[in-house]
Amino acid sequence: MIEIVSSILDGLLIGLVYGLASIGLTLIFGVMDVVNLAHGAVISLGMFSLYFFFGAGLHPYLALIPVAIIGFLLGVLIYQIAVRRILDGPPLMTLLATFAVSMIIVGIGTALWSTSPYNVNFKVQTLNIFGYTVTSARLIAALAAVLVTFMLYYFLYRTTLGKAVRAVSNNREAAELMGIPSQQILAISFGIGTALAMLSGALIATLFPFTILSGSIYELKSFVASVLGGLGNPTGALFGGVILGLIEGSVAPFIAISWTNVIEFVIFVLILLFFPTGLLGGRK
Amino acid sequence: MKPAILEVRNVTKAFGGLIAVKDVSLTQYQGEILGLIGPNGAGKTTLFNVINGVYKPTSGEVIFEGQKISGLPPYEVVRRGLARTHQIVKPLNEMTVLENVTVGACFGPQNLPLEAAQEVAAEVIEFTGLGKYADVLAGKLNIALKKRLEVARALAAKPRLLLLDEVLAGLNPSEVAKMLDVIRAIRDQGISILMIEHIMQAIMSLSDRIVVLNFGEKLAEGSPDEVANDPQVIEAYLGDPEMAKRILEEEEA
Amino acid sequence: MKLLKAPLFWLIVGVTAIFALLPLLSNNITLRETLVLSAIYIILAANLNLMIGYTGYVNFGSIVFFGLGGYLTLWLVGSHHWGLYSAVLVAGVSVSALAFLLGIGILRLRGAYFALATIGVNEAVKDFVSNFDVWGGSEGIFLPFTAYKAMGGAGKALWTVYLLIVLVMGSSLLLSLAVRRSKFGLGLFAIREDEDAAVVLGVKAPLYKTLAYSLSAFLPAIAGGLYFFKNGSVVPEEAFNLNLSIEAIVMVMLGGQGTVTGPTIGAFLYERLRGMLLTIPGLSNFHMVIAGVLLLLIILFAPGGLMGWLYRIWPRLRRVLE
Amino acid sequence: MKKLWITLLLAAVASFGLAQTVTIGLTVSKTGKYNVESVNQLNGIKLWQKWINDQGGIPVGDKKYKVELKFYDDESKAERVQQLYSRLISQDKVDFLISPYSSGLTAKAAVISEQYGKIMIATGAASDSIFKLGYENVYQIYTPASRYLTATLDMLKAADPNLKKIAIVYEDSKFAKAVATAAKDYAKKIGFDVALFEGYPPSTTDFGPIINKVKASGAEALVGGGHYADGATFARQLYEQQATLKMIALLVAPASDEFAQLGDAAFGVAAPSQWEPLVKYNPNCGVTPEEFVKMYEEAYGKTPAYRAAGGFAAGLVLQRAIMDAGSIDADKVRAALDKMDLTIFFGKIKFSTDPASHGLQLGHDMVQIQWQKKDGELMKEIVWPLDAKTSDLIYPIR
Repeated sequence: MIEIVSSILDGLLIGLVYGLASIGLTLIFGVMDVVNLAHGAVISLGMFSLYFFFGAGLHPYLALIPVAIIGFLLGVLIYQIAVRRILDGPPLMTLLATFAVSMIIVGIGTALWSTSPYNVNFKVQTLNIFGYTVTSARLIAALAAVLVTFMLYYFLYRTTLGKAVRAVSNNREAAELMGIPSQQILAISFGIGTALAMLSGALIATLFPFTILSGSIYELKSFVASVLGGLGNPTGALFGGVILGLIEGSVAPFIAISWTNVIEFVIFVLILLFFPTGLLGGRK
Repeated sequence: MKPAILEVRNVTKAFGGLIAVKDVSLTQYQGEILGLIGPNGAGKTTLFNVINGVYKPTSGEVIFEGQKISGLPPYEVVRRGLARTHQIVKPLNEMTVLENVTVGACFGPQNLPLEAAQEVAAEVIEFTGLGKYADVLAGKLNIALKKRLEVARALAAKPRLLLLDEVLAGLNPSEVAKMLDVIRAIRDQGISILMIEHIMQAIMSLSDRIVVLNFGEKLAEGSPDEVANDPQVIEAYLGDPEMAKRILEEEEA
Repeated sequence: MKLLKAPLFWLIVGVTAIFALLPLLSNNITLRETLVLSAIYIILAANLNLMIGYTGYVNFGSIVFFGLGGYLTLWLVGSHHWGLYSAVLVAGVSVSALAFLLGIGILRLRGAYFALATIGVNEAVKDFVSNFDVWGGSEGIFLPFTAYKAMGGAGKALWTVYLLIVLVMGSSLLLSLAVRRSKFGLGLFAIREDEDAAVVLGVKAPLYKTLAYSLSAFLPAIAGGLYFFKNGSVVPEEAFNLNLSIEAIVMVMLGGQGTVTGPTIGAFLYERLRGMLLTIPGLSNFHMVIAGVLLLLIILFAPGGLMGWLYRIWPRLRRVLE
Repeated sequence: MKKLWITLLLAAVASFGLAQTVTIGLTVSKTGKYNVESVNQLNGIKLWQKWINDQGGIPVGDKKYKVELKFYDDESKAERVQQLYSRLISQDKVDFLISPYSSGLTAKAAVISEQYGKIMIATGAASDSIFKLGYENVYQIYTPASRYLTATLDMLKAADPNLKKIAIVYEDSKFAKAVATAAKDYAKKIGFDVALFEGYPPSTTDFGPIINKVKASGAEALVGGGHYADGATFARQLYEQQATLKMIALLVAPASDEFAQLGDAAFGVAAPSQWEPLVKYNPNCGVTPEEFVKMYEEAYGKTPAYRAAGGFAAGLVLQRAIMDAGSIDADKVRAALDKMDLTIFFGKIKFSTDPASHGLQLGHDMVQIQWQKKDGELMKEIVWPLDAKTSDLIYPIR
């Protein structure tokens, strides 16, 4: 029994981190209808950024701040170079363009850092809560994910800029008529989405070893979580991440671990087919 | 009186709580041009979408040549002999005009093989005056030609009933005149036409009868003269300032 | 047959013959092994083009057909002692039928949703096969050497398999040409341009899309069967390699989506380019980067790919090469 | 004039007779995922080449054959391997082959080598299945997967005859699954209760769910693992999540020197290894382990890992077979390999001659290592077999 509870608890904690990863993806989709296939590569970059800041002597949790800033700038850059020109073309084009960006990032990463695993080595405490073993890193990562989500919400609903983002997301033409500079808002949104992906990568790096390819695993999980919560719906994405974590945690004690992925992807395809707007209802 | 080709029986279409078309019934007889008018948002295009199968009616049914067609997907409806054009043109941009029209001929009620369809398409292109654009990519045409392409594509299916959704909108007077010639020629081939139009003069002169929709409901039905003098209709249009202005302008002209 | 009058028909026959005869006449096995890769890439790209280029649906997981074909073939040959010919045919037909059923479901999705679902399908199948003990789970299937002996020894068997792969390549190209010139193809193009308009014009889009999806599975499944037979083994990571799927998209885009010759030229160029980049010291680590930059440049500045660009500056070429 | 030609011709023939060569072909993964392992293996092979050529070549009767190596980069990719082995055989006309690194690539190469009847010495390939397909020309140097963990289980049995429940947790990949399946059968045979037998996907980084299951199963010892990355992570998380196990033995990862980076999490973790620099075999042919290590350190400036040793061993075995055959004729060399029963610096070498598993390695055994602390420093010690050990097994570890 205690194993089942701790399994579910682990699932919940990791699910919040999945949720954070998928918010970045779903935000970009919500604002500009672009499925960002560079998401995984950016998550990997987040992992490596944390590694290098940590290596330079920064405390890993403090390093999250520069990681987010780099992520934002990178996102704006990706938007300007690869996305802006083709935003109004067929969806295939933005899919392939962001995929090309992913190939470039992963390619450079592989050349620089190979595909061997890296580790952020810092002392992790093991906490015993009512007999359940939880590492401090997991707990902090989950809390950080929740905190960042709250900050995003504050931004979207309480600041002028955030409201502009939501206006462009609802109807770009109407927003432009109201004098909102949509190109800037789109670039900022892509920047925020990318920053969130980098942050989630950085948090994952405090938990697990990683390679430049690791991001793709979390990219797939982000797809699943976003679709569960409804593509384009940030609350839904966090919720989807938690559901995903809970599925992983709660099925693990009963079936072979290697079947979890099969279950996840089957759920993913089924949700797409039968609830294309997600369990919570998507943007449209 | 000729037999009915199309009967719309008590059709209602709701989107969630919003009722776009409410309990509308109308009958079109073979060979006639039936006009469908009404202010913006009256539910005209929605009704077209119900008739040709893009939407399923929430209640009621659509009978075409004695058979129920409501609930069938659009491609089945075309195959029964009912073609339509779109208010917002939908050219197949990266295909030539000939290819566009061939699609219409190929997948219509006659279900022609490709080569026969190409011949039909060539004829229809000549008929609609698109002859010299046959090899131009549809996306490169101007709006007037795109509208004509819409008509040509629908016509290539050799339908027995043609639904025209604002084919005159956005055209200059000489283009309007050309299009009117085309529509008359179509009628002369014995094809029944149900058309939505905002240009009052044109629809008044073309239609045998007119049905007026307002807020999703049928407001009036009758000959152009009867409808034009119906106080309810005038009031409805006065509620729509833009339309009222347009009517006034046309009367001045 | 009107097809026989098309210059491209004879060009395809000619290219296929060159692929078959060049290594055969010179008895050059190294050349054969080089060309077999090009042929496989061409098969994958040409059939993927039926979906991406003709129908306008981006299939990120096209490799799942190739992998399943390989698995079915090796399972039938290895565990049930079938002959290679009947095994690949059955693999092709079954995978195609499976794609049809799958297509009925996932082709209700459009745009990005469809693309995501195809990734999901590939990953789900890969993880399923990794756990499926009948097919050896993660250990895969290894072919006993007797399977080659039944075909007159490994030396002869590999030649036969090579010629069959070239045949499948030729068939893929002819299929692309035939579909392009058919009523079916016209319907697909209409769907690609505007699915709603196509439906209103009478194109049975749900059926047509599903048929295209199913058709695009048939020859890759056979090619997968032949390729993994040649390799002597099949394991999940090689069979359902999502990267190869995506490289196939790059090939289609490079050559020009929606054209008959484009994907072939794209596949051939991509294979050569990759080989070249790998042999240049200092660049070998960057071949992914260069492929990515190339893809990005095509998308941003020449979305019609090489053939699209050529047709624009020289429209007459379209009549010949299609 | 005519005389001059004849003289030249004679000279050419003479020089040809003096400097005979035997060419050995292989592919190396200079790029791609097997890069590090494969290049290590090549270093071993090159060292053997230098060693034997320094002695004038392989002595066959009264002649000596100089060894020439011909190799290409296979990019760690299956599709390149067949292309390149075909080239080696048909264009470069090599006399013998050595396999690429890894079982997967070796299986592809074997299809080609077999069709030409070329002998291929397989090193860096521990799979059993390649040798059960009816191949007649492939010979394995490594201990096969089916015997990877059997000695580990023997060691556990000897350390704690009362222990019953063990967990076998493996990476769900070809190699590790084969090892684990064989280990399960053997564990049951010698009286263990396998309380948990489960695979995890190769890309796993979060072992939380698995560790929960290990705890729930009540197992007191754990064997399994897969490759380096997953094994290292698994060991770290077992430590962080306080799994109380009396013994942990993982494949591959702990055998690597980098494993020491795990710090306390590495302590006590054991692993089977194909070979270790400190082993004390008494070879009846070629070099001793000490001589090999010294030569390698002189040539490359670092201590050889087992892959390099496997490379050297592959060359040595081929050399010995040619010497025994007294010829480089394929049939005679094949007969010599079939008869071979040697101890070299790498351990025992003997091949199966049963047609159902021809070429499978029967002689070579794994050694067991364990990470122990000497003066606060983590050290890799050999703890099994007892006659080769450098230290006693620490048991239980937690």
